[in-house]
Amino acid sequence: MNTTSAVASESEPFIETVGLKTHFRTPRGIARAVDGVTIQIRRGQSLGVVGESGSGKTVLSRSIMGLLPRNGVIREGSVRYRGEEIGNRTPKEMRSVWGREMAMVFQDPMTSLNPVMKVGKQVTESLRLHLGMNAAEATEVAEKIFRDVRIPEPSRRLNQYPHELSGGMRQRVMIAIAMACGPNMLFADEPTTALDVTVQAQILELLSEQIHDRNMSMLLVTHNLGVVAGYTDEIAVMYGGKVVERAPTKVLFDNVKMPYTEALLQSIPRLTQPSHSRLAMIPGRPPDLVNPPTGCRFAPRCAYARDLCRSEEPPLTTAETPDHTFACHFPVGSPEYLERKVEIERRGATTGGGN
Amino acid sequence: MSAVNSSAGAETAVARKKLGFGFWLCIGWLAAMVFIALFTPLLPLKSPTANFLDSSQGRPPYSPSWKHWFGTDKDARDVFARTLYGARISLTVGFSAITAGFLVGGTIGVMSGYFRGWIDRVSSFVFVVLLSFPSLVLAILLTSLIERSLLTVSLVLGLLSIAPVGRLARAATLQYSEREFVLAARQIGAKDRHIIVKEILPNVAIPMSSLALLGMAVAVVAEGGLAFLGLSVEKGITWGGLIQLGSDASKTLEKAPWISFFPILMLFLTVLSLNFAGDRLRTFFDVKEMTL
Amino acid sequence: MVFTVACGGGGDDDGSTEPATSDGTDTTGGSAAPSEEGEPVVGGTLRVGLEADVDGLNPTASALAVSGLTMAQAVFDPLFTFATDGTVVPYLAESMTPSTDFTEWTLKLRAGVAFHDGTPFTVDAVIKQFEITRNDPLVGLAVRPYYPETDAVAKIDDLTMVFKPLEPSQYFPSALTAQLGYIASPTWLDALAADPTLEQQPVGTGPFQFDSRTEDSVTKFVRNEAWWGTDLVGPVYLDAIEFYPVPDADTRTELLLNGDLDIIHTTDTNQFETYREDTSLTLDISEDGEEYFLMINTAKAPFDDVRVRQALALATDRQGYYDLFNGGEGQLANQMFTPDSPYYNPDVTQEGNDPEGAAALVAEYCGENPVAEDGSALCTDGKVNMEYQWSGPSVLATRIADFYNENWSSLFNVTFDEKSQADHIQEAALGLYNVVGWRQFGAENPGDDRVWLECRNIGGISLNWPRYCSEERDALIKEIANPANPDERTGLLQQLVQNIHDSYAYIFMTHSSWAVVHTDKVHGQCDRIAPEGSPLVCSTNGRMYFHSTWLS
Amino acid sequence: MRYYVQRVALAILLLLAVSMLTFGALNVLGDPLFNILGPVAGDVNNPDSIKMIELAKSEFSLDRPLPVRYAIWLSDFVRGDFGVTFSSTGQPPVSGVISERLPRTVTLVAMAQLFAILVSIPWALITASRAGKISDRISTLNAFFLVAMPNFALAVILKFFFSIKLGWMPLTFVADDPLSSRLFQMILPALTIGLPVAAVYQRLLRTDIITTLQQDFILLARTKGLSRTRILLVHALRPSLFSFITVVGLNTGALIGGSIVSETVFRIPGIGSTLVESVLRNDFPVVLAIVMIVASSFVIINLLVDFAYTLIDPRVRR
Repeated sequence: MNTTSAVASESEPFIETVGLKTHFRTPRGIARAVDGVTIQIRRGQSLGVVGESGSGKTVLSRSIMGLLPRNGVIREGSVRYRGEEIGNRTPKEMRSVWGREMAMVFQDPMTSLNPVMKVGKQVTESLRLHLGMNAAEATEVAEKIFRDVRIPEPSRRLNQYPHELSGGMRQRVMIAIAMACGPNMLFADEPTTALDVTVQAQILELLSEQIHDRNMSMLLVTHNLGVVAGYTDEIAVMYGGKVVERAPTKVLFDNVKMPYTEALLQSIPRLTQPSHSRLAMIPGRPPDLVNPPTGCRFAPRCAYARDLCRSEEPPLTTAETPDHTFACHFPVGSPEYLERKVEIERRGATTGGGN
Repeated sequence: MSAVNSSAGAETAVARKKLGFGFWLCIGWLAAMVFIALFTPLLPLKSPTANFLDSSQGRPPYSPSWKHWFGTDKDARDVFARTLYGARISLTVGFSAITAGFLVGGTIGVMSGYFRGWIDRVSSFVFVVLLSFPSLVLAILLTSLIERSLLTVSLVLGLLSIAPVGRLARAATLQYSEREFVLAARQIGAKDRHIIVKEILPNVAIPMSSLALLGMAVAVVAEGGLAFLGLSVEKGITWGGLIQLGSDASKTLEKAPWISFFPILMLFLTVLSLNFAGDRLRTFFDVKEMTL
Repeated sequence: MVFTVACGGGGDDDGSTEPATSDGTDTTGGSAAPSEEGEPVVGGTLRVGLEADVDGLNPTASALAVSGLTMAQAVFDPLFTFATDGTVVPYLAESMTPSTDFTEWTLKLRAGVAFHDGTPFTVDAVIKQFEITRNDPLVGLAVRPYYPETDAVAKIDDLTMVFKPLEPSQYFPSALTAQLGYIASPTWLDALAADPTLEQQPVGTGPFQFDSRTEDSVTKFVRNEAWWGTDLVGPVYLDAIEFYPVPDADTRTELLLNGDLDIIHTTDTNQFETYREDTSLTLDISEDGEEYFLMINTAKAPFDDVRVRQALALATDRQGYYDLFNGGEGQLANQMFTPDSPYYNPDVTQEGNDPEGAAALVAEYCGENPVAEDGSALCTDGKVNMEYQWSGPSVLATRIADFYNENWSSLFNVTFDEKSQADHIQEAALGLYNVVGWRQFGAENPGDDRVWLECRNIGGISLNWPRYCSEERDALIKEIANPANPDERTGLLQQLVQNIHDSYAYIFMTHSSWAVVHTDKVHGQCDRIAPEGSPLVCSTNGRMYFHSTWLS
Repeated sequence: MRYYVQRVALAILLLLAVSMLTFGALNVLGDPLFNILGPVAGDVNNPDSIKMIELAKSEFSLDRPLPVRYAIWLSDFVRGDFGVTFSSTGQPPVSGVISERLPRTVTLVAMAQLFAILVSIPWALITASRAGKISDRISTLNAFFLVAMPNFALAVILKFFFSIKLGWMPLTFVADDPLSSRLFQMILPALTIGLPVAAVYQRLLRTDIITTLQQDFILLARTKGLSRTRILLVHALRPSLFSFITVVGLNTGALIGGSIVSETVFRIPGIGSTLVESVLRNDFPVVLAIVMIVASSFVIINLLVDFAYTLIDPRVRR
């Protein structure tokens, strides 16, 4: 595997989607939760998928992993894992992959851990299933993993129930569960939102450290650009079921193209700011996925939108900066953008100092 | 099918707001039963007590024939006539029992739910006491102490339904007495009686009424059970009694199953209809599961 | 079928004075001669299904019904018993000879007989038994005529004694063929006085002796190896007998067919066909044992008025009853005798099926707006208020009640009163009833039925259940018993029948039929003989005898 | 700990109330004298009877005020002395009858409960995992029929087909048979009681499992690559059992009610059938004893169920 991965990491992507579409049948009509998304993650690399709730990021991760129910769902496009098409596999076929190859860390450890099962068992059961260990071996390994994810006095914890652990501990347990069988692909779905700020950092540290040690690839889903900033190699910003901007993390932060991404950036809570200072919130609601607005889906909420935006959907264009693509008619820095920006600032001044 | 499925609390949001064909079928059957119960004496039926001995046929019981559609029992009495007459007591008891239960239990429940305090504590305890007898046992205990007339048996079964109904009414009332419109009414100093009658009752009545049918089913079955044990209305013709008469000796059951099976069929269809219709109503009004 | 227990309840349960009866049908209905059955085999346990359990097996106090008598007959021996020809022959007694005027009877006991507990069987045992029995409130009533308070008996020697009955009666021996004739061990009777629970563990002289007993479940007797009868009437073949009380006739039949029981008795005529169909079963019916009738309390309003009693009789559809509940078995009864009896009175027929007549009488009675002592009205809207009592719970009894209600409801407001058997009998004895279903009469010696009829048996507790007293009747009874005029007896009995009928205290329904049914494993039921050799009956109104029984 | 104490206290309070109710009912509405003397009690014109009546009154302290009698009776009752009842042989102790028949009823009810649980759990698991599919809907319909079939009718039907027509099951219960065959004879009676209850259990458990299956931790379990069956049995079942257990407890009452009917139909001499007979015979002492035993065991069972709760749901442990 190492040889292949060595190759893989350089050349072709470890996991990729091409024009992936996931649509739900609802009483109101078809909801385009994921609408033609193409992404790649190379071996050992991590991709942050960022967007407001309802942008389709969670659905994206789940449909890549093939966790979505079959009935009531329309899937198109392909999902390739190590060059193999897995998009059309049945859950039964996926079982060998789940846990062994791919694992997922969920948002809320309280509801995601079985409340009436000792956490130890929740870790060992997949060990015994996939690696055919006996109880003793499995417990041993579990204990080791607990140590890895820095759970103090692991042997005792193993015999505790989720409700006996703190939120952070639970999340560590969940990571332990995910890591148990040494998967190569980790999906982390808002792994820190349910935790309080102090713990968030620790967990993220832990995650990135783990994938680095184990040379895993990760898809980190979050609504908070700040979270991905330090911990992912690449970022894909999603809006209305589409990827609207995509770039290596550093590049993106230095050189935002999409006004939406810019807005997200402004909504990051910064430790430098006094906590009470209001964040710049994006006005308006995320788009209706059943009948989305024509043209650019962000246009209705975009301060820089013009008639073109509302009539014509912007193509995915490549920026001058490396590996940087975005979908916007009048990206940040373009003359139209600047012109509008001046107007906004002037209006802000007249109305008395803005915020 | 959709009716059945949603009636089982299955999760199709679509079927929820329709009562469905099954519901109306049941209502139809129940209507027929009520009609029979009301007008049996006027119907062109054989006497339910006369002995139709027929030496040409040998000894009764006679099997179903053109003359006796449901056959006759050991005493050559017409099972068809008796079965229809049976609907009378069974339904009357069922109906009056649940009515009594709803009047008394409902009132107590609403009171304790609205006023709380000692009324609530006392009544709740009484309910618990009543519920700590298995209902059939309590029914037997009470019927053993009284002249078993139509009225008394109904009352006994009514008493049984007080506790469960009361608890429900209380719970429902609790919900509403905290709602804005009630609080508001209190703010402006409306009289309690006024609030209960104008604000609470209308809201509590709907879910409760949807449970009346289920309650009646329980009462009908209970009456049947008592009758089967010979503890229902004395000298009365009831389904339970008929079934018992046809099944007390396995020889009778073997030679003349019709004596007990026709009443069983009627009873079953009636209870089924009550349950089904009641359940549909409940899902229709979206009322929580209850145990009567 | 609890019903049998119920009315049997009435008739039988005061079995204390119920003498054995029998007639040809016993032997004809009985099983064949031993030769056909092959050689008797010793051993085996016989499982007997009885219609009821007994309170106790104490001849001096227990109310022995058919079931009780059947059990008692196994542990005790009666002083006398009936031969198939109807004559009374000595059994445990050696002989009993009357004085010429029948005022004294000299009883000779069999020598060398001992009770199960070793106590020798002597005159003292007999005397003790009669003393104790006389003091019993109920059974005592039956003994007193034969065993007055004072100077009742004279002891000659250990095996000879003289009885001095209240009045001359030729029927004394036949009165000693059942409960009064079962002699219990005096030692046991003494112990009994101290500890009543011993009632459950009888000690007699019989072919079997008590082994174990669980009330309402099973009673077990084992062979009495030292039985006096072995060399006189033949050995006891069975190792043991187990008596199972099974009140429900259908269940009893089922158990017999499943082979869980070997022999049962029943009065449920509906079952007779089933038995006949099954070739592996042997059926033995006593056709004219007791009569089944409705019994009326003449001492209690409204039935203290003869018109009301007549009305009830007229309102009753006897034929309908017969068709429904006898269905071809047995026959309708007009009186206490069957037509083939020499004492049958052809002029006496039981009225019935006359609603108009009944209506007229009721109208007349209620016209007078009668009231009870407590002031309550005896009629309500033109109908007489009455109570019909039976012993239950029993489905058949309830069906019968429904039937009567259907007959009577146009003229009577009938209240149903279902009582347990024990209460049923007690209330009858205490006169706390209006109308009950009952079974009784049909004594082999009609004179023995006198206890039900005489004025002197009316009191707080009565054996004259209807509490109907008539000097004329008492006189007749005396005459019948009087040995002086044997040839007038038939005439006198026919007059008695007339007198009973005119009292309207009984509405005769049917001559009830008792059946004893056993599987083809059971033999020798009818191979019984008396010590002096005369053949004995196979069964008596459902009472069974087992000393000659053997299992193949 | 406090929780346990409170629950026990409530239970005791409950038992007291129940006993007062029963005792009061039977002594105020019934005639205790009759239960001791039988008809003699009503025979007030007869000196002998009057003597007996006086005797009985003092012997059984019927002349004392009701509360005193209640106290006496209660203290006897807790010591297992259920008083005496009238019978023509005298006054046999009620406890005799009870001790002979109670075990049968207990066996029967336990058997029925066992059937109900054993049937309902797999039934619920299967239907829940196929929720909405045809098989599920059909079984729901069946459950509906079962619930609508009164147990006395069901008893008759089962008896007709399995005992009479097919002859698979024995018709009668023989108290003196060896245990094994007695248990066999109890199968049909137990099914009579258990099946409708099983349907109730299934309906409830099915809904709860469906809810559980929508939980996040089930999704997590799936991402572990566990098989459908393992997820159902190991992850979904236990968390769904809470309300199930309560209902199982509450239904013991229904089961006891059922046993009354079933014992009567299949002629099993248990306390259920005895209760009915005693009622028909106005044998109040026996009725009183049985009702009290049933009610108290019902209360106690529910108490135990509450405690069992704490065992299976770690979250409510104290």
